[in-house]
Amino acid sequence: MTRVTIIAEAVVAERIIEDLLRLGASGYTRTEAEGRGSRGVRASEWEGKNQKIETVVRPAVAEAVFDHLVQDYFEHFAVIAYAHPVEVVRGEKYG
Amino acid sequence: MTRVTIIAEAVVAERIIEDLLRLGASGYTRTEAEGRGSRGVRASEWEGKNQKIETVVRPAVAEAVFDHLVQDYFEHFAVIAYAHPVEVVRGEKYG
Amino acid sequence: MTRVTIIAEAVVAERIIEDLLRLGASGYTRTEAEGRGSRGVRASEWEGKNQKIETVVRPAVAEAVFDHLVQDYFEHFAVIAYAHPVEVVRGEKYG
Amino acid sequence: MDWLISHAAMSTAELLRLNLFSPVILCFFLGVAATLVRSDLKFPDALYQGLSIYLLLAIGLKGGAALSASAEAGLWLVLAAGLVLGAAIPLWCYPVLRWLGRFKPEDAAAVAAHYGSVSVVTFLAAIAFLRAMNEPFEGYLPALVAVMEVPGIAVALLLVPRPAGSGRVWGETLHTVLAGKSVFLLLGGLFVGMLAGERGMEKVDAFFVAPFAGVLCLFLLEMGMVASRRFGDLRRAGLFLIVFALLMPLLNGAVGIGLGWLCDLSRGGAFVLGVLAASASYIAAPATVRLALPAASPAIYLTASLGITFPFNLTVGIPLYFALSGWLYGV
Amino acid sequence: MDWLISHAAMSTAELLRLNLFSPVILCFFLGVAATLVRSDLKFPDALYQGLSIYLLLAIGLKGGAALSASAEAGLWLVLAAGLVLGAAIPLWCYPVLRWLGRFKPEDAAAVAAHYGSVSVVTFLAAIAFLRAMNEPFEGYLPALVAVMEVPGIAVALLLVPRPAGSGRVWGETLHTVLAGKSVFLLLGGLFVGMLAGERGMEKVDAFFVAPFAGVLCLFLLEMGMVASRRFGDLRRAGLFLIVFALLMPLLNGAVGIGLGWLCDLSRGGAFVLGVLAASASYIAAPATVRLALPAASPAIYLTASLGITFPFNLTVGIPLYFALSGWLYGV
Amino acid sequence: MDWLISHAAMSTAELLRLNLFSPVILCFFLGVAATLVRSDLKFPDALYQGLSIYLLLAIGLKGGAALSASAEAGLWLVLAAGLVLGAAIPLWCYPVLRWLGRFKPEDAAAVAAHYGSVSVVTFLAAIAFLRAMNEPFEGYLPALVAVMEVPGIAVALLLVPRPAGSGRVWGETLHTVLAGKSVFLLLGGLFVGMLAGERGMEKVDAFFVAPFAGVLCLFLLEMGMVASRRFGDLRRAGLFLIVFALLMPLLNGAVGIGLGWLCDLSRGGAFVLGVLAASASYIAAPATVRLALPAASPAIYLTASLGITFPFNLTVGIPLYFALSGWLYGV
Ligand SMILES: Nc1ncnc2c1ncn2[C@@H]1O[C@H](COP(=O)(O)O)[C@@H](O)[C@H]1O
Ligand SMILES: Nc1ncnc2c1ncn2[C@@H]1O[C@H](COP(=O)(O)O)[C@@H](O)[C@H]1O
Ligand SMILES: Nc1ncnc2c1ncn2[C@@H]1O[C@H](COP(=O)(O)O)[C@@H](O)[C@H]1O
Ligand code: NA
Ligand code: NA
Ligand code: NA
Repeated sequence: MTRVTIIAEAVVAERIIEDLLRLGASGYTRTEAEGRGSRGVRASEWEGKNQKIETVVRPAVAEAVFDHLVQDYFEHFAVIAYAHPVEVVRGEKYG
Repeated sequence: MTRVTIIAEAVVAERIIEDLLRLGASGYTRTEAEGRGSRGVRASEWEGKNQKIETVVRPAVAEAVFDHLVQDYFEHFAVIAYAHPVEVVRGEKYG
Repeated sequence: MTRVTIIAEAVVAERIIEDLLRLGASGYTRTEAEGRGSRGVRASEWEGKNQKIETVVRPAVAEAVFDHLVQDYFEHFAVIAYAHPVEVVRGEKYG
Repeated sequence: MDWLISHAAMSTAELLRLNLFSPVILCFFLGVAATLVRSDLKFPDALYQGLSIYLLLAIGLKGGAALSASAEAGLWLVLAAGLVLGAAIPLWCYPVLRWLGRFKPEDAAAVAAHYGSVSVVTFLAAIAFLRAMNEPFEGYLPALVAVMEVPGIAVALLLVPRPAGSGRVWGETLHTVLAGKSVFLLLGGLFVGMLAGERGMEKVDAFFVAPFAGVLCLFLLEMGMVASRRFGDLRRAGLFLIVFALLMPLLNGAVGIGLGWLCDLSRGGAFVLGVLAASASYIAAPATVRLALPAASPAIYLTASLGITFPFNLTVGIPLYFALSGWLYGV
Repeated sequence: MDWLISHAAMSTAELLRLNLFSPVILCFFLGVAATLVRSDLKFPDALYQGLSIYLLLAIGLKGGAALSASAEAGLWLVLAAGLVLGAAIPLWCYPVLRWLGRFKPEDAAAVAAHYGSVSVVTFLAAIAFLRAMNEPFEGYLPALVAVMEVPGIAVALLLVPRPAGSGRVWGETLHTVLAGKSVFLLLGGLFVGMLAGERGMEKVDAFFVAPFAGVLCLFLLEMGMVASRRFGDLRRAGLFLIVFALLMPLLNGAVGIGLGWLCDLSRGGAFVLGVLAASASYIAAPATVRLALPAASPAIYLTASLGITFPFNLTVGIPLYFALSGWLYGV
Repeated sequence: MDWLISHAAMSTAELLRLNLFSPVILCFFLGVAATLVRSDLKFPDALYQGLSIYLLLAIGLKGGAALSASAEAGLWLVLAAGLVLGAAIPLWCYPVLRWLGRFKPEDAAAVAAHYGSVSVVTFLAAIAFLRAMNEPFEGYLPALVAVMEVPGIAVALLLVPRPAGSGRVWGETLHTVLAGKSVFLLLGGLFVGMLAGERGMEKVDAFFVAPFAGVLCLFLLEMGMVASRRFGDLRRAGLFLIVFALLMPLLNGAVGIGLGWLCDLSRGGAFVLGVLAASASYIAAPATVRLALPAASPAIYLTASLGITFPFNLTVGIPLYFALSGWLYGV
């Protein structure tokens, strides 16, 4: 399985999560984070912190997620993403 | 060394941490998280968020942790776990 | 690219982040965490929780970060660090 | 319409109206509405925690100050009665659920545990109701909450064969008796209030007494959101559970009021004992039951206690139990 | 110097002084100072959330209680006027920004959306100002905020060609009308206050009314920190944007006061309509605009609304609009 | 027993009793009890932050309003005296620790830094005590806290050979003088209170003045939990550290009271200067020392300041210093 980590400004986090589930993720885990990057665009500080979204998915789904992020979010929003393989307990449930 | 990540509903987090240390982990780090999975059982929302527990351990300990989770928690509680190898600074301290 | 994770007591977190950026990281993401380790020194509980700092960098930068942590922080402060390779979306921006 | 004086003569319908249109209950409805219109209103966890710490401590302090002013006889009798009542309630809840409702043992015991324990927020609302009615009550009632929180849970857990690892749970349950934060703040507040005395507490009344009803409004706004998130499970709950969650409080409430009367409590006191008996826990019980009976379904016990009984008691139950106590005390 | 009575005769300079030296505005400056000296003072997010929930609910409750006491005619006319005004403001803001200011369409629409919507905190400060002046106003004004929050945003978004995926945004925008937390708490508070009545609200006045001005101080301390973090962008903002953010509120404020006068509002009411028209949103609008017009630069619209117009209205605008309303009403 | 009037004639034992049974101190004990019974009671971080912001700002505002009412001569003299005293305390603490206690240089300097600085919460408790005694004091005392927070830390750090990278620490320490949040809120509150004046502050008294003592109770409940978590380290601390942490406050307190008397402070003012001198920092000092002297053991300096001196001052020290000041002022 592949673990994908996405860090996104709060305003698009809900939307990215919906997209993830649509693209085949069986679940996700989200934590609040704070950070700095190279672009620094952000709608408003008190709209909320960055969200760090993690999802464990099949490699094919990870590919699809990456493609989708590049296409829909990378241009205008503060979003980064990275992935690496993980071994999961009872992998069958991540379908 | 192996980094094990466990995401568990709040009610069992303390217990899982105790188990980790007993099975040979030298430490752990815990953050609050929110998430959705395939089962969705949870005692109560205001009992607290999910806990994301991370521990860096020897591969053998990781195995033991995985086995223990499957046996004691997977049936009734909202718990997932995954692992991957990491390179640590001064690995000797994780005994 | 390499993802480096650093867990540090609150009092040195700002300082470590400055160091990271100076050593060549293009950004970082930080979350609040709580934990236990083998040393357990900490200035004060209400100075704040541990900070978990994550940065995605070139492998050479990761090396430099590791060296720097060992030299400046490991002796007196509660700090651990580990790293592993990740695949990133549009790696070019982490220069 | 001088209801402060003439309430003795109020009909149940008038009491009901008075309760439903109090700011506290209206705020609860507002919280329900927030969920229904899917508002993005959300109480941060720290606010929820802060409000509960305040409410529990304040009610304890107030009770303690009242106690310091007048030594109240009968205290121990009433506490014992409360303890026995809490422990006894699961003894009739379990069989009803198990054989009439055909629930599996774990689920029956889990629900019984919730009804044996008490709801602190329902208690706070009952106290606010008594104050609005200018009806006096015993100062030590917060201690009653502390005493009644745990026995019902313990007895209910004894009703099912103990699963593996339950020794650990028993230790934890016992520890909850002494150290759980709601019990701790209520009892701690009582002690502080008693030691400081009415004179000492005057200095802090502007914080702990005057704003109390308003803070309770804010808290019930949040509780309205929490409770109504359970409404979605109502359809799946089945008719039996709904009927149980509406009728069992009435039975337990009547028993509590009667017992209070036997113990020579004031009318207000008997009413509060009734409310406590009628109420179902949704804080201590779910956490304990989740660990002790992991095979029981949270959807069942939370829907019953939080989704049905809690709103029922808050809106209809409280004026009903008050009317009942009036009838028993002949006012 | 009995200003409580003689304020009718106050000069604009006196009003300005009175506003600048009120604790509420001084706390705002203190927040600005915290940023300037790089203090480590920081409001935890939960505190900020808790304070806003309190302020919004409190102002709604107070308005509702006032409404219940006196049925106010003209309510619907005023709400309609507010809605139309909010929707109209972008129609003159957009061309000014687009052709005078030479902003690209997305940026012009984004800024126009902010000025079409309203700032709740500016509204709260205006109410606190009226209370300090002992100037009466209509009880339903919180409803006006609710009505004016969204139309301006919607109209401004219509002014640019719709980007892909905007259908989703429209649904979200519509939902914001009904369920956004500021609108929800203001309207919800109004309903609760009306149903509970003045009598019912008395019990919770010690929490929702007496401490209101003090809580607002604390909140403005935080707002001072937030607004001043935008000051760094001022240099890059360009002169045109700065002039726009100072003059447009004056125009919109005057139009609002005039409209209030036409609708037969009291002087205080017309002043509040003016303040709302003059104010620029920095909560609802940025979130919506960020999603609907991702190509617009947050640095532009937030600098204008939060870094310039908000502090301007708070310090200079409020006394100015009050003086203007006095002049129009001939006091 | 009309203690409000007759306190001048109170014995030290009576003062002690009065302090120990005040709600504020009882709540501190309740917090200690929470740790001892291992209650799951926990203050969310945001609540702790919110309460400190409130307390610091409120005490500053109140002081500022008092100052605006009466220009107080001697202000600068007293501030200078406080500054010098804070800077001097480490000069005798360090040798005692280093040569009598045989601590290593870093640990001796670290502890000295804590006793040279001040504890804001102890100051707040002293003010609450004066108010309960109806004893007047100078309005500008909050400024004294601000002035005394940093010099002692700076001097103590100079006593050990500077480690590498300490230049950075010095810059940070200096910045703390101006911008640390406790100093900032106290001084900021003073300014706001002075500019708004007593008249202006009246509007916000219901929030910043009336509930003050109650909020302090809540805060000390948390402080009781925090301090008692250090009790576990007491056994390892060694007898010398315990004796030091009990006697040094007495010495410093006496010096402070005497200095206040020389500066012509009121009795209440001299008492407060004594309390500040006697108190040991556990917020500014630990954070600075951790960075500047990483080789010093937090277990030593936190146990002394937070585990021993803080509870000692709060319970026994405050009435003692008050009695001492009464003796010196001949009342
Ligand atoms: N595929 C996944 N990726 C990341 N986190 C997950 C995934 N599935 C479940 N989780 C997390 O594990 C918790 C329990 O999952 P479950 O037991 O499937 O309901 C969820 O609340 C999520 O936080
Ligand atoms: N084996 C481990 N796995 C995960 N986190 C750890 C581990 N050891 C230490 N930590 C984290 O690092 C912090 C400092 O550890 P230490 O310096 O060993 O006390 C702890 O508070 C934990 O948050
Ligand atoms: N190299 C990096 N390592 C870790 N997190 C990063 C990195 N670059 C950016 N981020 C995170 O992604 C967010 C958006 O980055 P950016 O779009 O570059 O401003 C930042 O606020 C950080 O939380
Ligand atoms: Na019950
Ligand atoms: Na506007
Ligand atoms: Na000192």
